[in-house]
Amino acid sequence: MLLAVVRRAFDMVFVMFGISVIAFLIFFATPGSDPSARIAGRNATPEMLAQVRASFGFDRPLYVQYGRLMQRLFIARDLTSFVNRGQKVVPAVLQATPVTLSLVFGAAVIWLTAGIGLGIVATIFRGTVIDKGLMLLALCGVSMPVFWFGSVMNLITQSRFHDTWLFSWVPGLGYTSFFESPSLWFKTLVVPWFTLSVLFIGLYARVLRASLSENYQEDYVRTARAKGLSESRIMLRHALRTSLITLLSMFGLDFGALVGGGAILTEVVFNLPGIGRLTYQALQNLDLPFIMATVMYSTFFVVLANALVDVAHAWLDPRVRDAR
Amino acid sequence: MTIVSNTSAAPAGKDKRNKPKGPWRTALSRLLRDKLAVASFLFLASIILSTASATYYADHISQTDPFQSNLDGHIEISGEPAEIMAADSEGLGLGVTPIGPTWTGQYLLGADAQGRDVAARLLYGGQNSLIVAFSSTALCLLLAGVVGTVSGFLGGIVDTILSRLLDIIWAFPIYLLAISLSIVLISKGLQIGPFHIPSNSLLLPITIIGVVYVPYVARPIRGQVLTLAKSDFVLASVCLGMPTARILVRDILPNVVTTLIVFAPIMMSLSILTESSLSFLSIGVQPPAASWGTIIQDGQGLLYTRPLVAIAPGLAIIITVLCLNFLGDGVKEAFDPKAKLRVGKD
Amino acid sequence: MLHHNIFRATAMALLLTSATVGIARAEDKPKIGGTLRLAAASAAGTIDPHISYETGFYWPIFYVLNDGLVTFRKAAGQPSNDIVPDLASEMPKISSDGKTYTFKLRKGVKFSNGQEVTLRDVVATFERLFKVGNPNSNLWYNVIKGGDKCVESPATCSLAEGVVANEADGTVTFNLTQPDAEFLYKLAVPFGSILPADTQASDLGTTPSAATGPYMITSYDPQRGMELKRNPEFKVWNEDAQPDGYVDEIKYSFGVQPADAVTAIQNDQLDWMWDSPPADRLKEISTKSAGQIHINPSFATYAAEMNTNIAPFNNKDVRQALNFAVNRRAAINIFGGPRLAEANCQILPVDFPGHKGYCPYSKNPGEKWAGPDMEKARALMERSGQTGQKVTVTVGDAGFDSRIGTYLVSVLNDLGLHATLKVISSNIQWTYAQNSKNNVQITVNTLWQDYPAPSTFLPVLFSCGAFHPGSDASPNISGYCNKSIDAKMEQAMKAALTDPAASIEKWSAIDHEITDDAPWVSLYSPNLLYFVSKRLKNFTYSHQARMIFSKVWLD
Amino acid sequence: MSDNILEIRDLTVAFRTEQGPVEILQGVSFDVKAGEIVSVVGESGSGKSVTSLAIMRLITDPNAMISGTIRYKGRNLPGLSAREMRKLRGREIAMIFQDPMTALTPVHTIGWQIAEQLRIHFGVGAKAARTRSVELLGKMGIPDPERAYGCFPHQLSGGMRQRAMIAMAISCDPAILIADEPTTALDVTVQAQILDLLQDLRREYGSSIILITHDMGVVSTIADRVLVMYSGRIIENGAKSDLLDKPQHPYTLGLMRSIPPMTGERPHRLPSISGSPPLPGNRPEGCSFRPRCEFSFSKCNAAPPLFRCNEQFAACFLAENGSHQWQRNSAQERTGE
Amino acid sequence: MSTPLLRATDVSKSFPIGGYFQKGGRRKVRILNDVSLDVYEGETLGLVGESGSGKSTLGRTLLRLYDADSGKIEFDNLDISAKNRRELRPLRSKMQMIFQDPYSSLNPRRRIGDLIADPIRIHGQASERDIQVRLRELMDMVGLSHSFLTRYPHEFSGGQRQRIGIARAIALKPKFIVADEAVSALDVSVQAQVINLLMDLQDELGLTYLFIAHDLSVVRQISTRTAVMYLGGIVEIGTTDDVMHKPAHPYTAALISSVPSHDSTVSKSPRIKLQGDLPSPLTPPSGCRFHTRCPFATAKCAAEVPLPRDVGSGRMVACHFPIN
Repeated sequence: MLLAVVRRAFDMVFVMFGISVIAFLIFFATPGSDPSARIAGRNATPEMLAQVRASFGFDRPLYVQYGRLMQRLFIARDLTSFVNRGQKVVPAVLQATPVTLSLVFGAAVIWLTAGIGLGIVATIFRGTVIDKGLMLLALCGVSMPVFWFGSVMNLITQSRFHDTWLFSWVPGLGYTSFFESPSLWFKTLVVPWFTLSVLFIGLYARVLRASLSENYQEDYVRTARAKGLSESRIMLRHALRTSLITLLSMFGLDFGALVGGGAILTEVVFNLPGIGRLTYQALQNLDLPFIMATVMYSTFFVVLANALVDVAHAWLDPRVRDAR
Repeated sequence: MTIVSNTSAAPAGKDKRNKPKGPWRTALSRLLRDKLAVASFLFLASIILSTASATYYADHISQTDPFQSNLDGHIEISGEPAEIMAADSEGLGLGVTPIGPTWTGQYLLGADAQGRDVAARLLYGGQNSLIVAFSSTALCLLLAGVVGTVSGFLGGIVDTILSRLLDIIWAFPIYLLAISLSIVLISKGLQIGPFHIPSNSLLLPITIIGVVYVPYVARPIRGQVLTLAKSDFVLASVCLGMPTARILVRDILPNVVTTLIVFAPIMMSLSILTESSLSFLSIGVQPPAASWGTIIQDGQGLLYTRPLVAIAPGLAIIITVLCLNFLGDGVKEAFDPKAKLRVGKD
Repeated sequence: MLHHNIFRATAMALLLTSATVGIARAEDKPKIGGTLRLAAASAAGTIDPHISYETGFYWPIFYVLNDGLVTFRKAAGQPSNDIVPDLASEMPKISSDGKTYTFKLRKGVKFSNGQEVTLRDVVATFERLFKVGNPNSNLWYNVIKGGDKCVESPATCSLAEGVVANEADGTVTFNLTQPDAEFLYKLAVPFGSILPADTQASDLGTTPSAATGPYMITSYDPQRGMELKRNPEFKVWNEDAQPDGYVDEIKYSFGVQPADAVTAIQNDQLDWMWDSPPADRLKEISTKSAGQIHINPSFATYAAEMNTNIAPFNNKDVRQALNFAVNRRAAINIFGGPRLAEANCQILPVDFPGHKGYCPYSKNPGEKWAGPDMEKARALMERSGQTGQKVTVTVGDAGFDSRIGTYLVSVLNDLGLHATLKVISSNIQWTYAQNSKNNVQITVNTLWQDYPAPSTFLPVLFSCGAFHPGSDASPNISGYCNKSIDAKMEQAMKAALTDPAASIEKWSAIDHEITDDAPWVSLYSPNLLYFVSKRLKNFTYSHQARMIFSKVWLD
Repeated sequence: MSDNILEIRDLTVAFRTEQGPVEILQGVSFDVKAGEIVSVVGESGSGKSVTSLAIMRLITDPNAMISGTIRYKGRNLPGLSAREMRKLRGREIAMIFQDPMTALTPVHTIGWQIAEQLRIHFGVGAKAARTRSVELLGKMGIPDPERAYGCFPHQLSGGMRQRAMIAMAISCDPAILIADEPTTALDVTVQAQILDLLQDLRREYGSSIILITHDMGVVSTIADRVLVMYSGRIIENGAKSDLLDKPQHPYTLGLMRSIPPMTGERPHRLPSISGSPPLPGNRPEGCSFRPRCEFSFSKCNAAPPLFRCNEQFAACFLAENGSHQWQRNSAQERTGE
Repeated sequence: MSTPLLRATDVSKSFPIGGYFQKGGRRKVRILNDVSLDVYEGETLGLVGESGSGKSTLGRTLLRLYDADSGKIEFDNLDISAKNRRELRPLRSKMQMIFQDPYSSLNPRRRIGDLIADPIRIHGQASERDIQVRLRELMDMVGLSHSFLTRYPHEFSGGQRQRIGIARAIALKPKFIVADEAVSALDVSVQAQVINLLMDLQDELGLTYLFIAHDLSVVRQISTRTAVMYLGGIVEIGTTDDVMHKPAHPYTAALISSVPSHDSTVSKSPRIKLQGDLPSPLTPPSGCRFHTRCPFATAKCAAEVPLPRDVGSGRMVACHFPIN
């Protein structure tokens, strides 16, 4: 067991290391990315640039720079931005986390509820018009570019119908902390939640529908029927119980990716200062310390989610539990 | 109950009029029986055809160059001259509004902020969106097919290295990777050996999108090849003394190709969405070339006055992706009903 | 010197000098208190007043935080260009050779940390400018004796000879190596802010400095926002230099996109936005919320810089052809329409000191631009023999730049060149375009004043010395080098010491001469459009401090 | 009323396909007496499993068309409401399946699954259900039933799983137990144990058992009566000893002779039936065994009804006169070969 | 007796569980445990045992489809245990295999004609015209119509496919064929046909079979000698009549007595009941591997591994207390 944990940890570190190297190299391959000019300020003389370069170590070999960066990010934890000088990277990332968590958590609640609900309803009515209609809707959700849908939602709720009773409650874009005003927090997030969850509702409903229909072909469902169980019990305790394992693994990975900044487009469109937008800004600013921090952060969540999903999978699915 | 499926395995010789059908033809005929898939395919074909007619449309119907700014032009609408970019006269007289939908041949869907015909651009943009989607899918499937097959078939250290590499790319959030690569490559262009891809070339988004999705396809392919390599019929080939290369070509690749075919429509829909996202962030298709994503981005600045500029390309994307997904479902059912594919990712 | 504002392209057009469209009604009574809510799309880095070169963005904030010995008058319109004494109790005594400036320090002024402002702080402030690597320390402040040495070894900087404090009579004397007609401007901008002597000798970054003005920063997070509260130690000493503020608190949110900020102001959720409203919303707000709009001139030129060292723009005919071909009205339309900018063919912004209307690149050449002349342009192209050349237009991705770029590509293609557009991140565009290694052929930028003198435009952007090949810091993007013009600029600088009026004349001539050489395609001078909430009153626009935050009150 | 607990008459199951309806079962009729073990044998595709599913009304395919009557204790099952049928399933008629690995829900413990059935039908509390389940598991010869109660299906061996499955099936003391190929997935040594168990159960509980299998060995071990199915029909029906000793249908005979003997002399060649069984959509006219039958004659162009032959029934015109003279002839032919 | 066509000496084979990076590392399961076996030219050696006893693995290892961990395999007086894939290729024409599952062992994407002709083409034995003639010959031999050559596997029934598999196996005129559960997936009536076919082909072509099956009656019918496997080892080997009628190993006896007879006229010998299930090969019992289930086991059985010993007429038994 301990060995397994160590191996898993090694895996995580390895992947994170690989990604940090890739991100680092991508950054240094960018022209105009020499941060000296920005650190020195505008209109600095070439001499001043050279001075900055030396003092920040940009004239050192890449691996030394990489080492220093990682040391400051993970060990000293005092890495500061190249663009917003003096801003420590770690607290900034930590500050963005609750925003992303708020967004993703709310959206997750919606998409799990709606996705599972739609999946079940479609399975119950499989082959009928209801099933087909729901699946068409789900597919529409999957087919929509999230940024476009977000813009349209903004257009509707902020402008076109903002003056009507329907959307007059929608506050301006941005984010209000839950602790500042829970009601405002909720109101600002409703539209982003909905937008983000639409894709996943479609996705989950489809996956669940497919998985449930497959389960209904399984022998054990036949056994359950032969036992005299009611259809709802067969659905909930037997078919769904098995499908949920698949769905939860999927959910874990999606949730991890989103918490890690995967909701970048939603955050940009709705102007939520979360990890995704932080990353996007860092990339736009070519702010290496921030890029490294956010990339490491996202990767950490993706890798962690992978690990957790494995554990959860084992916990939920006794077959997997014993296979190890 | 699946008792009926027995009938599909009708033994030979009983059915006289049916010529022996290969698995490809069987799958194809199964696909052709899927009405929704066929309809989607036809719809897609009509989208492709109409985007292919972009030049004709621009030359003969809209009669504007959709790539030239037209900031001080005029057209005639029912005899009356109308400015394409009309400075506003109400209030303080701030702002300039492009001409709206005219519902005539010219500026059917109105003009964008550069005074260009949106309808014509939509068609040209569609060309690029589809070219990017198609090419990046082809690239992705090719790379993934090669990597997955090599990794799964050779095994050992090659497999270890390749799958680790895939693991790393896979754990790199897809949009982050695509955006990072785009920002870098858009400013510099890409140098692969003697070939230089300039930064405004369509090849850049194609390469980027093609590469970032490789793990999504290569991993299942690798798994499949691993299973195939242990399958009875490969074992039979080994037992018959078939050379390794022949086993690869005859026994493994056809199955890999099937999987790739099943992946193709889904990857295309993913590519379209990814391309539009990158273009939306101005790091996909570069102006003056257009794609549906860049038109949405252009329209973003006109969302409040001319929402159609942003909404129309969005609808084009949805319809196309929807068709691709329907087609994908059909292809999956026809070629490999057991395949477990995941569509879409934020 | 001037500053290129890379973060935001601002929609602006000139009406009347300091004309306020929103009419402040006379019956409005000043109100004290409340929180002024500001917003911007993003922050702009350090808030160290000795380092931050955000002339448009952070300097207006610094003006209500800190004081120099002198400052610009906090007033609307033309008077805002005047220098008034601030921490100095009166204007300095200047020696006849123009090399020594003696200031008497005002007594009893306290920093927000409770310490009194002393002569020691003044000396330390100027040493600190070198220690922290002020971006202009080697251009502006090295005129102070000992300054050059400080530039070489900032860590051990001492201005013992240059800035001499006399504790006995409470004066401080600046000894210069040569006369400098613009020295007081250099002390009046936020770089000259007097900070406590014990302020750390490195970039403060996100830590606020001690303040002398009516407000002080209480928190700053570039990802989220900035908060200003009243400085408890502040008492008015000179209404002209540093008036007291009306509002109790200023809350600046970062990360609010312009379109969203417009909505928020309409919905009374914000009072003021830094970015200009997107062109898309102009019509809407100009009809619905006309009373909330203030349009003011800005001293800036929006121009496309051409690289005069590589083809095809190393050919003057091509450069002129483009100048003739570009429809400035079209560019202004992209920008938001004729009321937000004034067409301009020359380097100096409209109404800036030294600006004399001059437009050779027009249908009917004269003082003002009257329309493009495609025939002339084509003829010039024909003559140049450069038809078919490849041109890449490199622009940043923010604001209007990429749209203007798209338009330029159209024009270049019209002229028979083979143009493509390259959009790069706005955050690197300024340095990227400067570095001659990147072979940028043509790019667009908005170029802003630092203080109201032509020298902040012409020498910095067109002197041979401002071109550093292969360096990210080479503001002469055109790579333009003309020895005779260099000499003329030197003369104009000198003349400013003795005969300001003659100097201005000389600058005008230089301006026109460079315009004839066409290293740029100047497009227009933008106006600044401010969209404010209904409750924001007493909007006061200074050319230097923009909207004066301490002057506004909330209804 | 007879002592038949189950009477099936003219059970026909067809599926709508693109090629038109395909009949999987063509008028199957048989009876099951109380406490009797009836074995249904046949090769794959003969319709034996469909028969059992049809009795349980477990054919859920919307394309299925089912007709005929199935009378359980006088009640016609196809006429019952879904709710009534549900009450019957598991409680009155229980079923066990071929592969206990896939037939048990993988994510629940087997104990939970047994208890579930008890709780559903008897409404007993969790504790009582548990006690009873453990007891049942013990009765099935599972060592350490307490531990087995908490095991997931995959944690048990095939034999143990099948025992658990049986425990579940008999938990409500059903009147009829339908066992669909209960030993096919098991090794011979385990198969023997399971067959023993089934016999014990019948003795102890007196349930009727319908045993579906393709293995004549299994049939001969435990069946009282045997039904032979071929291509959707019952072609022979009789007491085990009669039927195995004197098969009346050429197919039954051929089937038995195809099995290599475990004792006695090894035949040089196994007598075999040529060809393969027809698929439901492709049956020949008349007797569906006709193309493979060495005795076919002109009459076989019509479908034969079940002819009575002593206590046996056979759907073959050779059995029309109640004689099986043909058999002896053919046997002589073969030995003379 | 003549020299064996195939001789295996002390062959062992284990399989790793999990990959290099998976939890638990590379644990190994020993499936074959020092198996020695001779197969003589022209005979059919039946190999019986329960599932999991390792009989299929043995068959595949003997054909070098798996690499043995240790031990020696000689074929036709040639040591093939150290040869690599390429070196084995020419030998392949002499040794062939018939697979259990006629559905999975034929590549569904190839025509029957190609499937059968491929080996001939590869081994360069004939011109294309000869190949066509040979194909027809082979189809005749296995009793299939020539018209089937252009068809695909999915169009055939199980029995027909198995015939195709046989045709492919004999296409190269091999000496030795491993038939791995070749008839167990078939229905009884078809099974008899295939058994007859195999026997006919043996007579006709002088083939040697290693006939692997779990069905004892089938083995009895076809084999001249029979070997019984239990948990990775051969416990008894001898002529079929000896093994079937006078089993010496308690396991053999139990196995045979468990077979239900369909012939009710034959009085059955009392059954030897076995306790429990086959132990897991991951944790094999000590000593005699059968001792945990053996009704006659003593302390010695748990302690000592019984070595195979000759009990007369070439019969080997690995038991401390064989039944007389």
